Amino acid sequence: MSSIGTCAALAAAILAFAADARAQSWGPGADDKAFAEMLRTGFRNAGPVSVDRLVQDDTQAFCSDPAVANSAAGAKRAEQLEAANLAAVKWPSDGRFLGDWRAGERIAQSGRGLTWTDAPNQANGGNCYNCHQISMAEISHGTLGPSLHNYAKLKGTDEQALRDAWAKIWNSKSSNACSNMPRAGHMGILKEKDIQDIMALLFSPDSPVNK
Amino acid sequence: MIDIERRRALKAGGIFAAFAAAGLLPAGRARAAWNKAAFEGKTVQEALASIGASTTAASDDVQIIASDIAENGAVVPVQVVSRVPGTTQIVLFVEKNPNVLAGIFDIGPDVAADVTTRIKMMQTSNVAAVVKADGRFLASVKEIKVTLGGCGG
Amino acid sequence: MAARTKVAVAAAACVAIALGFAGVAQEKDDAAKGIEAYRQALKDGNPAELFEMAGEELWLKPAGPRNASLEKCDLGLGPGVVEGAYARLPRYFADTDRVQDLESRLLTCMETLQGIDTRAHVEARFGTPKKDELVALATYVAGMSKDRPVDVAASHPKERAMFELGRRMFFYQAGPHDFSCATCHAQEGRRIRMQDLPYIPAKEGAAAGWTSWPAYRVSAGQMWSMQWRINDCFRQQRFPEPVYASDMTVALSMFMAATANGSTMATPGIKR
Amino acid sequence: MANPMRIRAAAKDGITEVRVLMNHEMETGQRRDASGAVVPAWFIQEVSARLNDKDVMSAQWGPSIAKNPYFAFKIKGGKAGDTVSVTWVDNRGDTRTDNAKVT
Repeated sequence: MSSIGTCAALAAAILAFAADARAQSWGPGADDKAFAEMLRTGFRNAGPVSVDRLVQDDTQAFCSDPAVANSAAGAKRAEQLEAANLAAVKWPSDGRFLGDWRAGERIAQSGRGLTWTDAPNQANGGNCYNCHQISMAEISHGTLGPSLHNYAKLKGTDEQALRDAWAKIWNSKSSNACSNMPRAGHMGILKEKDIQDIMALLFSPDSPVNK
Repeated sequence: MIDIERRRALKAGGIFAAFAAAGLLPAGRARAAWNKAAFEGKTVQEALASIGASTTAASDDVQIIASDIAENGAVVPVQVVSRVPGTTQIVLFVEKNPNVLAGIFDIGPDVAADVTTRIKMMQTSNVAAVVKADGRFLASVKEIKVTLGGCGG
Repeated sequence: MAARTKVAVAAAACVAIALGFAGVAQEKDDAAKGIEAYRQALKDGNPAELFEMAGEELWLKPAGPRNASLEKCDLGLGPGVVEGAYARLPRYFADTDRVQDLESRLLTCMETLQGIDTRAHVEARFGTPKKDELVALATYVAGMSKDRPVDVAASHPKERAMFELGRRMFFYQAGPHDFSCATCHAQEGRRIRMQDLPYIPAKEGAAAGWTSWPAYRVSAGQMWSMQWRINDCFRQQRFPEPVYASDMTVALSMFMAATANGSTMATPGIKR
Repeated sequence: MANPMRIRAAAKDGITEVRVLMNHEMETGQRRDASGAVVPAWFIQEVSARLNDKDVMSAQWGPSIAKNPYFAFKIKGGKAGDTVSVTWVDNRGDTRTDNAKVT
């Protein structure tokens, strides 16, 4: 890969994003040109991870300036982005929302995959326990996201509840443009089967989540 | 600050030879060599047998001071205090480690029966302290939970 | 005889296990308290001291083509002044016309005083000998600012620009997980697994982060500098790898240091 | 050659509290490196301490003692100006002795 080509593409992408956003909250010295140059000199390719990852999509660009994202104009833009992300959700190809909750628990525990030190064939984890309480048996859980304990008891298990949860896991930005949660399906972090397994962890009556 | 000559002597002749030569080890108190059999013990009873402990009795006078939870199993602070009169040895075990014996501390007349160190724990496990006093072996056990770390784990 | 031993130890073990299973509702508070006790126990006897000693030795040892030590290195308070220097970094340096953090400045001194081509130091992975040298040096220098107030006002225009760039970087989302620094560090009172996450946009949280690095990481038995801390945050963010001592890393440090201005240095720290 | 220890020794009310940090990998022999090869065991096996050349403490360690070991103990007696010295020997036969003045 040509690093010059990558850098040029990167700078162009960043400037394109800048043209799209208004009312930036950055002070003198942090204009788009200076920032793009800082990014260009600030990162390098490592292992399987290239600097191409710095290029943002529309959602990432919008959510990278909280002053814009939280403005009145931002609210309208957020709705558009949510609609676009929702439209991009892929529903289960076999029509089954629920897989194996035990496999789901393993995926929820794992925080591996996609870093520059991970082997390219490393199975990606869901990172779920990093932010959520899930099974009460795991005391080492994060609190960045809400507790998912008793998920099915609280949300029900009807078609709508299943579709909502699927959409949230596949593409969290489908309901909240600047959610802190990764878009597990949309970005290719997890496969369809992985998400079915995590869905089972949340919804299965046998799952420790509902005990 | 460091006695270079002594260190050379140690490297050349082995520690016991050097101290014996320098008159640092009291006569007749040359320590037993590293107890290989005990450190290779896979179970607490194997390791205990290797240090000559035939029976142990639980005792409140042996105290393990450690947090109930270790944020990381790689470093778990543990203090053992014995109030048993005549304590001559404190032995520390981690039940679920591949080799259960962590350390043997000889308590001479010039030190308190109070030692602190940091151990590795592969997983949540019981930690046992066994104290030798007047030929008896007294024990205390504490469970320490080991939690998984953040991010990639 | 082994059998009798087994019974006694097993009996004691059962008591401990029974106690360990006390009420699930208690579990969460107990976990937090247990972790706090664990952290307290670690503070007495921080292996970081071993790295401070190693760093001081490196500082005093003649090295490089010029066979010079780093004793005349100007960390911002004049040549050779180490005490208190870290509490006033990052800062603008006229001789390089750059805003520099400690590690970037150490590279400058290695180049100018010792005649060392530091490109290999920049390229080297963390945990390899060349980076170990820089981390030890940083630990030594940072330790000499322990208990001093952070004094980073970012008043020079280039320092101000660095602060703004750092603030913008802090919120920059990218990669397959859509993560930015802010994803984890812009909500108050949250944690990842059991690790508390400092809320960096405000003074208290910025101080919790900024003033406790370099720190000894017990998980790997490694000493980490702030550059290493930032490097590994980006690794976990699924970003490409930061360039060591680049303006991007200095900008983030400036954002943290200036936000933490007035708080007290607790270097070197000890962490899980 | 092995790196120095950090020894602190403080006398109070007739007891000298000694805290030692040692520079050592304490490799268990159970770990594998990135290429999958077992990293050989390498750990401190014996530790001893003296107060003014009088042998006061000894210990035997296994690889379950944490990397860069910390060891604290209390000597009966001792006063400011006395010398505490600590020696370790590892399973490769490498050894290190360092001294500290009691404060």
